[in-house]
Amino acid sequence: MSELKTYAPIEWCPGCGNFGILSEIETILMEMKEAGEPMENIIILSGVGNHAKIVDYINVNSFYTIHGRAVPAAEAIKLAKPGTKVICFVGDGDGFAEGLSHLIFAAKRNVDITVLVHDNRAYALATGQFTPTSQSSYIASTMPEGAKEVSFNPLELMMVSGATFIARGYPLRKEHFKKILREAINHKGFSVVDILQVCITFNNLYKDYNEKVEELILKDTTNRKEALKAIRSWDYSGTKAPIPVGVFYQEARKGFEDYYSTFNENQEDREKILNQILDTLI
Amino acid sequence: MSELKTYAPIEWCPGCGNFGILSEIETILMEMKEAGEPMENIIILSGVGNHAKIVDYINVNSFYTIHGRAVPAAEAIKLAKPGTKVICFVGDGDGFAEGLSHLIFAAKRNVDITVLVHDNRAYALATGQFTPTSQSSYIASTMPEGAKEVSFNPLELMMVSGATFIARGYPLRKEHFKKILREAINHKGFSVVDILQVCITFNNLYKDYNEKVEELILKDTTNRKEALKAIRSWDYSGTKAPIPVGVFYQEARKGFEDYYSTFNENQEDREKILNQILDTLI
Amino acid sequence: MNTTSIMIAGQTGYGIHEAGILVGRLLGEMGYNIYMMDDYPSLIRGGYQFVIIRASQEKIAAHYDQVDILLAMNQDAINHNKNKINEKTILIYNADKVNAEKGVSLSINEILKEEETPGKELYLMIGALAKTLDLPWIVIEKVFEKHEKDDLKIKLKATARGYKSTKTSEPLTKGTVKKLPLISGSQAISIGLLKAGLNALVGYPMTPTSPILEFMAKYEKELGIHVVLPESEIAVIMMALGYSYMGKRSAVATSGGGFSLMVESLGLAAQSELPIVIVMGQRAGPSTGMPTYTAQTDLNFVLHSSQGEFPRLIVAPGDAEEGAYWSAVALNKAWKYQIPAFILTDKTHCLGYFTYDEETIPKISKEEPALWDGNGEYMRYKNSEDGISPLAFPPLKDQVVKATGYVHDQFGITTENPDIAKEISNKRFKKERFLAEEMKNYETVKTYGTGKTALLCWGSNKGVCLETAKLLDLKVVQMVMLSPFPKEALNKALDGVDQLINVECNAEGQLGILLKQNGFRVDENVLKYDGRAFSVEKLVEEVKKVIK
Amino acid sequence: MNTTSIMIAGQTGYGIHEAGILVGRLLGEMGYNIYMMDDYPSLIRGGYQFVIIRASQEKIAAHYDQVDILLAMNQDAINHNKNKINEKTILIYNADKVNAEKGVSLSINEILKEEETPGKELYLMIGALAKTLDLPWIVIEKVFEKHEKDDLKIKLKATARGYKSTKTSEPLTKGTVKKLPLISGSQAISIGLLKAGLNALVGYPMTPTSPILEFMAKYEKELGIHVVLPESEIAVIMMALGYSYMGKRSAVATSGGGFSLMVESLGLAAQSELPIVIVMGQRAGPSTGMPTYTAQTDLNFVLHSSQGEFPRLIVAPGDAEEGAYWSAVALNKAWKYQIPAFILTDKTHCLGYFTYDEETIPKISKEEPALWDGNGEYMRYKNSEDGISPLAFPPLKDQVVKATGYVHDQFGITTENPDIAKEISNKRFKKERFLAEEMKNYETVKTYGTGKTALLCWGSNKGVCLETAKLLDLKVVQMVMLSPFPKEALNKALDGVDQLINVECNAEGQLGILLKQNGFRVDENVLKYDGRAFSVEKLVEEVKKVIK
Ligand SMILES: Cc1ncc(C[n+]2csc(CCOP(=O)(O)OP(=O)(O)O)c2C)c(N)n1
Ligand SMILES: Cc1ncc(C[n+]2csc(CCOP(=O)(O)OP(=O)(O)O)c2C)c(N)n1
Ligand code: SF4
Ligand code: SF4
Ligand SMILES: [Mg+2]
Ligand SMILES: [Mg+2]
Repeated sequence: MSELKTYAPIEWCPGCGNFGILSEIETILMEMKEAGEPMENIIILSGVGNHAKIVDYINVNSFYTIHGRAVPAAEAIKLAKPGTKVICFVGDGDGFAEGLSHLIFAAKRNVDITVLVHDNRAYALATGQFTPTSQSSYIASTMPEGAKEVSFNPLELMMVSGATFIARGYPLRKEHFKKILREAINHKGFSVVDILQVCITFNNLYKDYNEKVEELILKDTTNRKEALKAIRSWDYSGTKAPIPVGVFYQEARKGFEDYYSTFNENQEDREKILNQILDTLI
Repeated sequence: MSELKTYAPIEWCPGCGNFGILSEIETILMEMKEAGEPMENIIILSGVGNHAKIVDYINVNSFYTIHGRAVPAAEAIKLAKPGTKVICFVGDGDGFAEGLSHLIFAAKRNVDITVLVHDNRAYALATGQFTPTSQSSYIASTMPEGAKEVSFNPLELMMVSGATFIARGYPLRKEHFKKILREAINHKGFSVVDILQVCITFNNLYKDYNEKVEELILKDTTNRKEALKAIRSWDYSGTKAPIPVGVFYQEARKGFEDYYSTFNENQEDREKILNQILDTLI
Repeated sequence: MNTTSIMIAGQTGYGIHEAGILVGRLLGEMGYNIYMMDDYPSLIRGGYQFVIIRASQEKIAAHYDQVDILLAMNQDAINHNKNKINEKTILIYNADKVNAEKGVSLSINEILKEEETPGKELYLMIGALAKTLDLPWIVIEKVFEKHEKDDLKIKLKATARGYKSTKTSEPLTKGTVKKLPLISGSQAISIGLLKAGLNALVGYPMTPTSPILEFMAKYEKELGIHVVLPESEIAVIMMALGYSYMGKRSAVATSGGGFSLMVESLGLAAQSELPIVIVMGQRAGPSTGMPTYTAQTDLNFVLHSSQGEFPRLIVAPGDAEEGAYWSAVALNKAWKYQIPAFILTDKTHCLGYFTYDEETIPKISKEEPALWDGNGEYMRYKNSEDGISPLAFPPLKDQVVKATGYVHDQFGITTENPDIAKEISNKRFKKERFLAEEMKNYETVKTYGTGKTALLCWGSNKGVCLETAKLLDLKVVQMVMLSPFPKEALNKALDGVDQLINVECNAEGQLGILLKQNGFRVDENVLKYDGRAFSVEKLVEEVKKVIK
Repeated sequence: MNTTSIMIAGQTGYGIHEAGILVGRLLGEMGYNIYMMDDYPSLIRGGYQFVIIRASQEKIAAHYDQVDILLAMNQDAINHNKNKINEKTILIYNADKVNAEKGVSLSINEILKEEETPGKELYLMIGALAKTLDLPWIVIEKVFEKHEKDDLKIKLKATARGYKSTKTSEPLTKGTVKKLPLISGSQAISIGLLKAGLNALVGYPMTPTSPILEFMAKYEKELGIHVVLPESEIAVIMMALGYSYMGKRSAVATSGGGFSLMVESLGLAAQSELPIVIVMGQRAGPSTGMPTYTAQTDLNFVLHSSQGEFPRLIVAPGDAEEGAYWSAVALNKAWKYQIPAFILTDKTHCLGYFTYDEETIPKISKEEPALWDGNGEYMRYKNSEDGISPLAFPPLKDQVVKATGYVHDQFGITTENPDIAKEISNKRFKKERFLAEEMKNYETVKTYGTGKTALLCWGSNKGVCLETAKLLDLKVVQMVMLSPFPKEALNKALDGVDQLINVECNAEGQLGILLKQNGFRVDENVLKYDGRAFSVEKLVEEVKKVIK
């Protein structure tokens, strides 16, 4: 796996859930490589947050953007070169707060990219404020009495926005998690995985997850109703219910990139057409 | 009604669906006034677009903000003075594209404001580009072959975001529409009405609506499932199905403003507390 | 007559703009240079709008308040124009809606009913206009056959009726200007970008640059480009950067409000060294202000937007040819230096129409930036003499391309090392110096005429300054490039100038301040900040007040 | 000894910051003025961090590179500091992780196990430090009892062990500075805003201003204010404007990236004349840059952000007292003039800790703006002599308050009338002139010392310039207000100055450029742009190079 590592020192806290994500991604990329996928076809992106550092650690093409804005850049990258595999690593603050609308529109367009949400339910790199998915009992230095609003369920949002692959994963269920990632990346269309990435420093939910996480078995992942039901069976504000992990939904639908035609980079053609256009304006 | 009118000349195209909204709002405000609600308790806001001009035409407190951003200003206005009635007029470009995330978060917080979407399914003031709710067959000068993406259903989005009052209205069903508006404004919590406001210049859907609009009768508007089913029964991309108008969903839930305490504007108190705080820092 | 200035005025939303262009084409066909300005409110139908179409044997890009002929579609057209009409102005008016004492009166409703040409009010008026000017009917037919294909017969019928029922009073002599396209500033910018190899245009609709979106969208397929209209201006610029990262030349088109939303990503472009072209169409602010009116208030804003320090190229074209030429330069240099480049335009320029003569400008073509030579390991941010790291784009066999908004090492990995941080800032300004050096080969500061008194201008004020200067026998100094500041060129341009009169459409005199910062001095400011462009008369009047 | 400079260095995320503050409090208790700086990377745990705590009888706000005592928690603490240690530096180190030849060696793991005080590494070290400095045990007890209540016994035990096992080598004499709070720049700003009547603080977390959110949130209920953390910085500023519209004094706290997102709404504040205070904490850009490192690169950005032209107040405090005082001034004037006001600070100031003596500044209080007299019909934008329209807020019995981002008439209805457009721009600049006039009563430009050579500075460079100037016998000119530009005050301050040396933490010399624009001249620039603040030694060295 080492050839996929860069020389960047890893800056996560010992025990951080991000390590698990990094290592599974490396494994999957290596598998892809062995299966003949040229590594230069992989492009990864991130916003800003602890999660985002991951792009520094993987030695493939990357664009380390700004807080909340990886997704639209990823969309254009896909449009620019439909043959690439585009993977966005986003945070819950980054993707569900600052950049939420981009996520919704990418889903609506069904652009063929994969968004992996390191959902640690805290603004970790910003030292632990609550995010849209923090549990109700979460206390932050900026919210000494807890948040003044309840969380939302991002996967429900993704569902109604038009995402065509929706999953939740828990890195500690290593094999299961890896399988989800693999499917998400292979899915043609917009895929999103909400990853229960534990931030041990600000919101250590290992215990909670280890108790409640259950691998989901859905017979038919193309059934919207069933998918929604499963997605809704656990809510982020902090119900006692089991937390389903697995693929909730999958669908085939025309992608954004399918609407676009290929570039014509021949400047002579260009010149000719422009002159024709100018002629029409005389 | 005239006392609610300002001297601003109305700048909508003859036949524009915005007239119907304006006149029903005026009627409702007059009713409220007659019922003893002081008009100074009403605060209306808008973004930028043809819809937004409405704030110039109604002689009550108003804040004419910028494209897509009325909602967060409205939230703070409510926090600043919970006794007021705060109504936002937003457009579909304004509210569903540029400002979508604000709408979702206002719903999540269940802040007690009313958002009325003049959903003409076009960026009208910007001369007719497609919006997230334009039908698939819509052609704009910037999209000579139609949009390269499908529409989403904004009411589904509002549902999963946590809105506690969700409705759709058609101004040509005058009494029915007025009733919806009245209920939306009276609702305690975040209410949103998607108004089928016809833009006769860029997207004249009168015929379509007149054929398809059906007044919805839901026995129990607190039933999420039923509500979602009804909301989904028609989709904005352009199904042949009937278009249900009416109240889809209603729920009582703690509002954002309920988490905040009242201001203490006594500067002597302030001084004292600050000195105490400073003492702790010695 | 061998010049004319025609106003068409009436209600917004009923074809005045298009009628103006049509008149422009007719006059173009007569062998004239054309300029058209469009003054309209921010609403779709109703309200008061007017266009002024001027024809001249000279190149023009400005309007006069006083018009020779007024086509008045309604009473507003008269009421708003008391000061624009003189004894010599010929009035052609819609008798159904206008009370007038003299002029060509057309009972439009009645006539259109008679002719069975409903809705063709403006054609009737144009017919009357054509006859007033004594345009040969064949000219009308020729232009209509090319540009008015839909409903051609009906249109010609209505036009013919106006033509027949009018007498020639201001015959326009046939001119000698060759047949040229009549295009808007927006179209000129689009053409320039396309000639320099644009691959993708990303935008969110906004006056005054939406016409760029429209133009590009119209020919998207044909040209093999991408036109993308995402959910917000933030998405717009991030998408544009996504394209750049992949080696696809991208541009965005917007105005102040939309650009405001792009400011954070502009900084990302700078730190990650992703080329980006921003067409920034100024309009009257602050905030929404007067969205369909003009301004030159955002020079300082584009010079300094986003946190941190980085160079940017800013060019401000003054007419159609400059629009095309300098937009191409902007795109080429953005890629060569991997920096943000601005085409700083405004409503007057974007929505004005000009006779476009591509032969008057140097040939525009796509310039290739420094590309990686393929040796060894690719380093996206490799140090070099001139600060420019050779470019390569994914997918690149066995290589990795890492772009980032953090301070980074040469490979593109985050670092917080103070020496690298300093070095990376130096790299940015090194590129600026090389760019400034290269730009010495371009006419970044133009001068026209001679004399000890000069008008200083930028952007859309070029045209009005040129005409004013001619009338008052002054020199004109036009700054086409505003950043990097072309010190040397300006110095040369100001040689022999005793009094420098700065003409701007803003309240602060922003260019004047920029000059001061760079060790120059303007002597007088002639400023206008009411949303309207200077007319020649107005500028003459104001300049006369301050001239030594 | 009657001064000392102590460094604590080791791994990020394990209490070094808090330990620094505790040491500061101990030294404060000894009768000293304190300054602490914190240098840490953008990560939560791991990496290398250090704080420097200085104690002096003078007021200080700068650090020296050379420290008297180094508390080394790991080997990095030695490796990174070869140039910060001299023969006289006393080393106190964690023998488990550090290889050192001399100094106080503590086998931390072993000792903590013995004492049964797990995790109290830093207390052990602080005990050793205290003894090295000969701090009386009672001082430690007193400070701990107040500030270290949790686990007090354990902490004291660990500290006592360090204390006991060390010998005094640098006894610190008891100082005479009265007991004062030790607060951060962020806290000072918060206090100033609160004293001037702040009602609502809206923010989205971002270094270096998040501590303002934390401070306000901590005392939200007690103070009767609102603290709101919405979904993005766009929502942040729009909420703040919502509060303002209702007459509630609001402020936002952010840094360049977040402020970039507020730029559009800033223009709305200007056009609608809604007061807003923006605490803008600069850090190293462009873009994400080095998020936990300092810069003064955003002066131009805040001066010119947003389309259109409008005045803004910009103040840049240099220490804690100025932080409090000028933040209050900013809030008061934002309301009096209904304009945006910036507190332009930076990481050095926001996250630095200072001894705070409120008695050295004029009394801060809430000033009431001009309020509507209640006569007749309320007009939100009523014309007036000074451009200020009296304020009123909804709900206002039988009255209507209309705010807008469009050009508007006095009542607040949209208009596109050119005369009103011009008038409204004049109104804005009229307010600026009156503000500038009023600010002449404030010490907007401060001078310290005398001499023909002066250091020019702004913001957090105040402290280091003062110490440098003292050493080199120079004058210091500090610009506290940057906009409106205090011409007159600066003129006076520069009286008798022959050589003006501009000291800034940026690459362009932005203040120098601003001076030039305003007809002043700096002779030399001493610039630093590697994310680190000047140390006294470094600045002395640099200034010596350019001094005449
Ligand atoms: C526009 C902007 N606002 C705020 C920040 C500050 N910021 C940096 S990281 C971060 C939190 C990130 O939280 P999340 O996305 O959940 O990532 P995590 O650190 O938890 O992985 C914030 C708010 C920023 N960099 N840019
Ligand atoms: C930030 C920003 N981007 C773009 C615009 C330009 N703009 C003005 S109105 C408008 C369209 C509004 O469409 P919608 O919200 O649907 O309102 P409608 O006119 O249809 O009522 C746009 C894009 C703007 N004012 N501000
Ligand atoms: S703060 Fe949390 S998310 Fe960030 S590196 Fe540490 S454990 Fe991981
Ligand atoms: S353009 Fe459409 S929405 Fe706008 S005023 Fe006209 S009809 Fe109404
Ligand atoms: Mg997070
Ligand atoms: Mg619309």
